[in-house]
Amino acid sequence: MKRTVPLLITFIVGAVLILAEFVPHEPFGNFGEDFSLYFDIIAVFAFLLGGGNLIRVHVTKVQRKKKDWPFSIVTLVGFLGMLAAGLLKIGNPDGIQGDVAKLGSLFNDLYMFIFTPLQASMFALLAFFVGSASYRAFRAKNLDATILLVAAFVILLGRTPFGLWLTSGLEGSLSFLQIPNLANWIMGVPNLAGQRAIMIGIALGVISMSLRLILGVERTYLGQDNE
Amino acid sequence: MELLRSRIIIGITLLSMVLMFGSALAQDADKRDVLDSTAVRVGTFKKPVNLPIPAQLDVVEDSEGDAGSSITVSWLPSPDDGAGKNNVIEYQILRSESQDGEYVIVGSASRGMTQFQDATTTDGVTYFYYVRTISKDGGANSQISAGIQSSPQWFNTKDLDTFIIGLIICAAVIYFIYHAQKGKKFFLRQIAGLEAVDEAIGRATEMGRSILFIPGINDMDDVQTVAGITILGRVAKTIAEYDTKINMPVSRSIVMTTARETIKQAYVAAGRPDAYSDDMVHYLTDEQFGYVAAVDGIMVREKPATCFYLGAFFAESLIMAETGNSIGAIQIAGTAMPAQLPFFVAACDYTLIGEELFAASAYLSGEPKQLGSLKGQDVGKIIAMIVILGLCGLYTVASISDSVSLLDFADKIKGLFSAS
Amino acid sequence: MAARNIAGYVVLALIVIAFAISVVLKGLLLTVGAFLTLFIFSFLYKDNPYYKFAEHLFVGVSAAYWMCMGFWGTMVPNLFGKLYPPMVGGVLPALKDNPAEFHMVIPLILGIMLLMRLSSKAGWISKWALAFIVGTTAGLNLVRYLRSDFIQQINNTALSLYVTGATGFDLGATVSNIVIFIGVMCGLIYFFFSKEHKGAFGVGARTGIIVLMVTFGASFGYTVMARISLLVGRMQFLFGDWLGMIR
Amino acid sequence: MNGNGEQKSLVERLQFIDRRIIFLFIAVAVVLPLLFGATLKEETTPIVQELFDFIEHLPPDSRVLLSFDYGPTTAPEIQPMADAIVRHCAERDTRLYMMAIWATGHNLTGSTIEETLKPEFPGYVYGEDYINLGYKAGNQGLIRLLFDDFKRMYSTDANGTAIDEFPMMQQIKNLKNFDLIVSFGGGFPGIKEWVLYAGDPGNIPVGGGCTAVSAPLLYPYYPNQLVGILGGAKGAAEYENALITKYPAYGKKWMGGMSLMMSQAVSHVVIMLFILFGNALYFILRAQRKLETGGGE
Repeated sequence: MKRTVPLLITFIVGAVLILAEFVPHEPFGNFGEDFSLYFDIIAVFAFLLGGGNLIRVHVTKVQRKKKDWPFSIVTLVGFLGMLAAGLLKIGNPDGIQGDVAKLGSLFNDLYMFIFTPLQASMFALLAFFVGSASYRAFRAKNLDATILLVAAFVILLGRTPFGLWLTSGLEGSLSFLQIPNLANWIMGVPNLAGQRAIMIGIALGVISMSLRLILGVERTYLGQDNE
Repeated sequence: MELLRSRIIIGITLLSMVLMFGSALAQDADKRDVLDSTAVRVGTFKKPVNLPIPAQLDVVEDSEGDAGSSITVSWLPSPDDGAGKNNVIEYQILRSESQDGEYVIVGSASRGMTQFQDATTTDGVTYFYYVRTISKDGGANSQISAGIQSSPQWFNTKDLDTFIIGLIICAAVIYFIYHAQKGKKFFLRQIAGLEAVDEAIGRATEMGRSILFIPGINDMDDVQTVAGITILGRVAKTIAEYDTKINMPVSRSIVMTTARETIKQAYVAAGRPDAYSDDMVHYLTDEQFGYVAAVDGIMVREKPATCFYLGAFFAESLIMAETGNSIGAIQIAGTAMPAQLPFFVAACDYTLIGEELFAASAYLSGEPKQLGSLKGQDVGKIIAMIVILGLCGLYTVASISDSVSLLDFADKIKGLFSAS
Repeated sequence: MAARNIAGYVVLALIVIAFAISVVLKGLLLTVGAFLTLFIFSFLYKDNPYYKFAEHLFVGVSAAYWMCMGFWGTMVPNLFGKLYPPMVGGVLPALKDNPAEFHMVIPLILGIMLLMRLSSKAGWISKWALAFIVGTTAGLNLVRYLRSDFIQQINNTALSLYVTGATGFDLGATVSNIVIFIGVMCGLIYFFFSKEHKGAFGVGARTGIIVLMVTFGASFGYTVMARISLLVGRMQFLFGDWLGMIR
Repeated sequence: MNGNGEQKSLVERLQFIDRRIIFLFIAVAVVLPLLFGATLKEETTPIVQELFDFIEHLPPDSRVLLSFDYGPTTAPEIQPMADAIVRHCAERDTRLYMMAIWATGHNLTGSTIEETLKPEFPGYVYGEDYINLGYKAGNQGLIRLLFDDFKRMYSTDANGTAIDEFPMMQQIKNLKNFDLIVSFGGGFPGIKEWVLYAGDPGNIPVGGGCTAVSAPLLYPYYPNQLVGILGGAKGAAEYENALITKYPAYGKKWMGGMSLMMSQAVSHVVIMLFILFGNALYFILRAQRKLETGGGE
């Protein structure tokens, strides 16, 4: 029961959605639509689940006074504060009927001046790591890595004016060797070919994995309990 | 019992697909009748002074293979389109529910276009259409079409090609899974990096240091995470035998439960269930950067001898691979995220590229159904290669011999392999 | 230890003073944004309490953000609003008179099942919802990947290996098409699993891996570009919006 | 380690240099050009020009769907694209339907309207010429749904007004009613999903602006499945260049993408030097080790 029902659900939902791709007539066309709608709503429940997990983990940390527990309070305050501002639409110019992220509402302010700088700065840290990785980790260890680094070099140079300055002497029939042109060629030709081969391979992988999931051959996602 | 059920499922799937195919053919025949009886072809108009020569209505019909609510209007372009003094600006499509009723604009198409899909119709209502050709001097109308209704179809005939190709690939996968389950052995090539797995674990054992295993940051509904966990099963078997330490921080709670069960099974199979501990796998946080920061800390403090990164990775791939490199660990990575592959290839010792990750999981799991489906995927690749080879050949010959009929033929074949 | 504590308090005091000055000059919101940015960047020096503060705040705020957006954007109009329209009348008057759609009970039940994962006893029932999610993804993915990433990519690769333009034979385009053709074919050969990479097949696979390496090089270059852009954006915020030093 | 043990060689010390020094280099390379406010001359590449030309040739009142599928993290790259394309569409008098499949995109839709569309095009009327539809959850599932029935998900606009009250929504039944879909995509879901779930099945023109990270992955879709792609800050700068060339009234001061390019160029050079230098150290060390172990392995 604990395994059969989920397998059956996966099979029916998957098969109906595939049918819906080819049968536009009711009820199949509508099934496709309805299931997508259900999926969207369940996705929101997944956010709730994430929130629930978060509260559980951090409350436990505070209760047991684990390492760095005061910071868990920061997490909880941030979470509950943002949640209240959003759910109750505090300070919304249009009251409870207004758009949740209306300009001037507390929710929007928190978003603009807490969420945005935090998220953007986190990603900006990566620029520094790219720097240190290029100094310490990216080595021309073998032929493959060397080709990779040379291609990366041409692209990087081609996206700056220096590439043009370096090779502007190559004119006429040799102009295709100018670094910006070379960079565009790499993007449009070998890069495209490689991406396409990867894409076709992954598509086949996804197709066969989806088929195995629908047919219940692959069931790792259900875990191994109650075997 | 198990086998019987999968056979029934396979049977039902194949049967339903055959039925759909049949209905598609029937639908196609139907379609042709409709086209002949309701399609409208209209004669030329006299050209008024200063106005553009109007476009002629070509075919007005119910849009093919949809859920209704749509009529397709197509026309032959005005001779003034793209040439002549009265250069056409656009075409407007007008509609009414009675032949001499009031016509309203339902849409427009830029010059050069010859088709418009009116997706705002109600099924069962009769509509009349005409096309107005607009130039800077004004508009000229085509003749009015005959009455037409939209209706839903039972099969999307436009997708017949997708359907058949999908059927072949799915059938190949099912066929090979079935035969693999019956015990047939298939050849599978070596995958670079896989041989290194045991060596890497051995090295960690000798040095008395731990192994770090990262299954990506997506949940169990991502195919790549599933592949990572399958590989974990094989890795866990070896560490259970060698008694190597493993540390596996994860960012999803379901991944945590699944990984714990997987490692536990390996220890039970090795006959040392008491050596297993739940602490081997621990949940950190769902948040991407919080997770990376914590993993980074673990790496610097514990200095694992070997790091595995197998699953779905995003921006964090770079940070992990760089830190791993700086502590001198052997790194084995694998992901189907094309944007992250370069960093792994440049900074790790071995990298499983894209589909190789899935292949590796099949390879290491040794499960026949997994190996069989790999063979089925190869059938897909053969189809792709043959079609590409054939089409490129046709186009090349057509281009060298400058033959228009050959080019048309090639275009027709190419049209069979088209997404829309 | 004591000296370190004192140094810590001095830093804290300096930050508080700078924060206060900034609030007076630039307003509270901009100051908060700027200081949080600096806290995150402080990680580059070393892990420290200010970074930890910012990181933990981020975890909480982002979780709540997604929940609020999902609640007001999807849950209210598309679940409650469809299930029992009068219920959301106070918030979305526009939907009040719509007919109820009772089949929307299904996602509600599945959603609640998903939440059962929080319970250790009834956790197994969340797998029903997971099964629905997996089934939907599998069903949608199968046809979509087949169509766009398989069939259409084959279609896109149908090229003439001898290109003539207005002025006759076009060498550049011909070479490009041949490289694409060989690249895709050899890439596929590389991903071929049920045949040994030996002989001519091995040469193909080797060519394939070289094409893949060029591809990765291109991705690499573009990723570096992207990361730098984000940093530039942050620096524009710090030096432009906050400190007013740009332009 | 070095054979002599006690004293590390200069090369070794350089190779294991404190990474904070590297970080400092990057920071300086980014900040200095910003402070000097230097800009670079751009040239528009075909892949960008084609999207520009497509929009340029849209008849007035064409229906353009703009999907804001990015967040604040990628805004430095993508916001200039959104601004440039909104300006261009408004110049062409097209109708703008703005939505988001990223929760974070919703706020950015709002700020694009408030900061670009409203001040620069006061003639644009809400509900007639443009509309903000807001965010819905569901990723690719949402697109799938809109493909069949637009108003099922979007029964109201972002402000909660019933969708049928807007004149510009009356012609919209599903995604096929749009003349062009533009996704400003910061990742997943983004442009690729719009191609997979809308462009390909419905034969609807799709174009987009994306981060430089995802640009190489989208090239295989161009030109058959994508009208054009703006990749990263460079793509934005190129589109701005095309816009200025056609509509010189836009001075460079409006252009967010172009202002990034100088810092970008200098940082690229610094990173390339790092790679060269790091590899040089690596090869020197390797040669030294070979000498010490008596050469050959």
